Amino acid sequence: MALTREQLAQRVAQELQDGYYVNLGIGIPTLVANYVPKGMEVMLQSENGLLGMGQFPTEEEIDADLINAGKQTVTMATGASVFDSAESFAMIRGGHVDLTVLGAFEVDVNGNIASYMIPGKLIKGMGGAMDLVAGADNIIVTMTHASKHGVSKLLPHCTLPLTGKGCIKKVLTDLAFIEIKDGEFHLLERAPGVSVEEIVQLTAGKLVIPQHVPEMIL
Amino acid sequence: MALTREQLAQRVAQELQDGYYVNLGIGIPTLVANYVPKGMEVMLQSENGLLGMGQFPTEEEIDADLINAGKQTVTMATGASVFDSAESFAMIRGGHVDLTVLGAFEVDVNGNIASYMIPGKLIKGMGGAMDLVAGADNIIVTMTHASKHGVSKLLPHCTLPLTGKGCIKKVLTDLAFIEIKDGEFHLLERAPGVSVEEIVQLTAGKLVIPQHVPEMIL
Amino acid sequence: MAGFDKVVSSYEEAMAGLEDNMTIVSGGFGLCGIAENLIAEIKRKGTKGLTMVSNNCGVDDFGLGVLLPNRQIKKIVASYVGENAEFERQMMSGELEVELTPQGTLAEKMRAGGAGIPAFFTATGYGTPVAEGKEEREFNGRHYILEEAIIGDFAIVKAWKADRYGNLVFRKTARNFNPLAATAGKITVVEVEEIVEPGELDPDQIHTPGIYVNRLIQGTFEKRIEQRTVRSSAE
Amino acid sequence: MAGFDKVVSSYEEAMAGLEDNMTIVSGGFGLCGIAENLIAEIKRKGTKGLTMVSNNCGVDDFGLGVLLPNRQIKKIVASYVGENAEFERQMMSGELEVELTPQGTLAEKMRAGGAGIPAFFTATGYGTPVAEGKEEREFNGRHYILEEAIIGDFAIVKAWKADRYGNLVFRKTARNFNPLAATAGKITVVEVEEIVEPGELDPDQIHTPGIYVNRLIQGTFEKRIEQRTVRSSAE
Repeated sequence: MALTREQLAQRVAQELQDGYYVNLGIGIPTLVANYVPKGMEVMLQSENGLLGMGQFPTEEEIDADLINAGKQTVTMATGASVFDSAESFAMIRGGHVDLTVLGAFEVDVNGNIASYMIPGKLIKGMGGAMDLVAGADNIIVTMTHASKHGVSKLLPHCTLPLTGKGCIKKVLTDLAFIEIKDGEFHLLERAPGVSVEEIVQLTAGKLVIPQHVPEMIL
Repeated sequence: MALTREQLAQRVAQELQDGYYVNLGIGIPTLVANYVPKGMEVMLQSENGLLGMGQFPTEEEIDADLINAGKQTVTMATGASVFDSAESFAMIRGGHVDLTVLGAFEVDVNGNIASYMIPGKLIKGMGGAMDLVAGADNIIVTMTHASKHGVSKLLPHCTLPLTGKGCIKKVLTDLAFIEIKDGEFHLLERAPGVSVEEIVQLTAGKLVIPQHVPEMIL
Repeated sequence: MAGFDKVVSSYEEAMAGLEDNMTIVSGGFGLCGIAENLIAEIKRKGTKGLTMVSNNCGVDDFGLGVLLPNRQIKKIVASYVGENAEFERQMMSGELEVELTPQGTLAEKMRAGGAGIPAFFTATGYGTPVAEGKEEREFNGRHYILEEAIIGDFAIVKAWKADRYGNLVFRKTARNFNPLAATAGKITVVEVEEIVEPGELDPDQIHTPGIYVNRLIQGTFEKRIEQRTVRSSAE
Repeated sequence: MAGFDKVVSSYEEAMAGLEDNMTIVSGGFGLCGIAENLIAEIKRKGTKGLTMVSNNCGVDDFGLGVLLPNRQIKKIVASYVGENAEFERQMMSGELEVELTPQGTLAEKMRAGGAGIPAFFTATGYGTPVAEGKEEREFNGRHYILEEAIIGDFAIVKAWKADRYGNLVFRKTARNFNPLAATAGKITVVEVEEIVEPGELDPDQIHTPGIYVNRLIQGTFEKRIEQRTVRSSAE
């Protein structure tokens, strides 16, 4: 069965390591914070200028001067630091963030990603996404494998305007965990109960399938 | 008579305005701080990362963590701020300092300045001088008009390696106050008791002399 | 103290000299850390044809959004917009020009403007629509594009505390673009919650030195919250 | 706390992995704010062929100068040097390569290295020996040269206080190049006067966030003064 949003977050959380500085995009990536393995500590970077984002505030703790990149009220974790936006993106662009998790509309076999703009639709802007994909070595894209109409989002070439070129190496969809290398998708894991055939059918870009494709352990 | 070091500083101080942020180079420029007109306030920038440099410390006040760009122990004035070297030169390069005063070996009619290097002699480096001359709109160079051997330091073309190109507009020497524009030196004032002829004789670059050349008032 | 005293006594004085078709660099992220009263003054003045450089453009009735109904903004340079209906309408109809700029590039452009760096290379936006018309170059096998600095005729900034000399301290994530905007205005106007005497702020703890600040005013702020998100106290 | 605890227990551990021919970016201005004990450890290790990026090179028996007698430094990138006799001798004899870099450009190169900016334009050095071999370009009628970023295999940094997570606070002008060097090392090693627990430093007042810091050690410092200048108490 296709992974739920929560399960996607759960699987991404397995990629965390103790002491990681992590930037989580809006949506599913945000949920990853709920699944940090016990005994492990990660520090969340919010690109508006906060390292060490804490949980949401209680009514009493709400502070209009303390928000995350999604403009939600938050708190600070112990050992947090605050800085301006240039410093925040110096951190991101300079490759100091250990792991970035973000959503996408499409990715392709060359590691291109389209995530911010659908021509003809209202354009809201890229926010920090272009900086995040250009700056991080270690990025996990989370998205559904295909549209509701069964159109693959893992393509030979992205059709939408790009957010970044050649920067994505790992994609977790609701059906599979995939690595991108040498201009191909490599199937690493499949969602529990999902067959390799289903994945093949919904992957438009070239997909390399090893002899044994393990099921994800959640 | 040629101006003394103290008189040079005194004349430069007349160019100060209330509320000026000023960077004073090592040597004569440093003395300018002693002649800030009464009732006027200026704030001294030290390029190692201090805005609002105070006087030298007493023995009791000495703090190894508080020095100026000449590596001398200093104090902080009221309202001072401390910052890192990138911020300090952002301030300088971005043109935020109102007046910069520094010494030179040579200047020429095109506003070029040579101040850091004499080939064949020991090279110590340019420190912040190249940033200061490139960043400031308002620079006063203080120097002796000619060498001890009577060789002019105000030239048609600098002979020494440049510190900056086309950036000097005002030069105060021990003999004269001179403006540089349109590829010429313009004589503005002469030191008390110094004749225009003396100045002409010791100025190698083209010098424009107005009908009346006032004596400096010190 | 006259020389360095940046305090002005009215918002009119604070924004004096702002004229039609000028460029304003603004601090703030969403509605957090915005110069509420300086924006209100721009609305009151009715200045038109403005180019606003700001990460966002507020909501319909708050933040820079209040400058939209009277068509005061000609162009906006921002990373994320469209959070209000009038903005959407003006953008779709072509009345409002929108130059989308990646958030980090926008921050760096402001910083560069203030720091006398006319242009810099960044990997951000390489191979995307943002790179169109820009120089591309390889350094150590990676691709970068050349981005130019931004300087505004005015910068509008919200800080927490200031001394009369304009030394600024920001509070929590209301810092965001504010210290950068402060460096990038030919005239930098700052409004704060509290003004103290020079010497009261620790010189080691000043976020923006007063050299960048031209005018300073104390205001009161609504501090509207865009996404009020809470957990229950029990959690 | 293991994950973010940057504290190491010995100087040997602090500089572990430093090898011959590596590049080290160093904080400090003259003898102010230098990583005294990290420098001593480099001397003890005897690592050779080093490229040092530092505003200055210390004096004969203190600061980076102590690495000269055993010829540990192959090349120095600095803005002002020659304050010690052995340096002068090695430079004049060609044993030591010196790349003079304007002070502001040096600071900006470190910042750029840490910030993922591979190169930037600056007016500093245009038309001077510093511009040789560098691209020149005009922006808005002014001339600029292209300068490239610096990244070190190691960065050595001296801060005042840190928490165990590596969040740093600097004191007075001992800040200087230190926060920039901290961002520009593949491995950034910091020594401080005091280590406190996470949460003890005000998040708004941290100069260098811990993300830039790999190793942290508490030391004791001589803090030698280069130009002791005093006024009489009576003045």
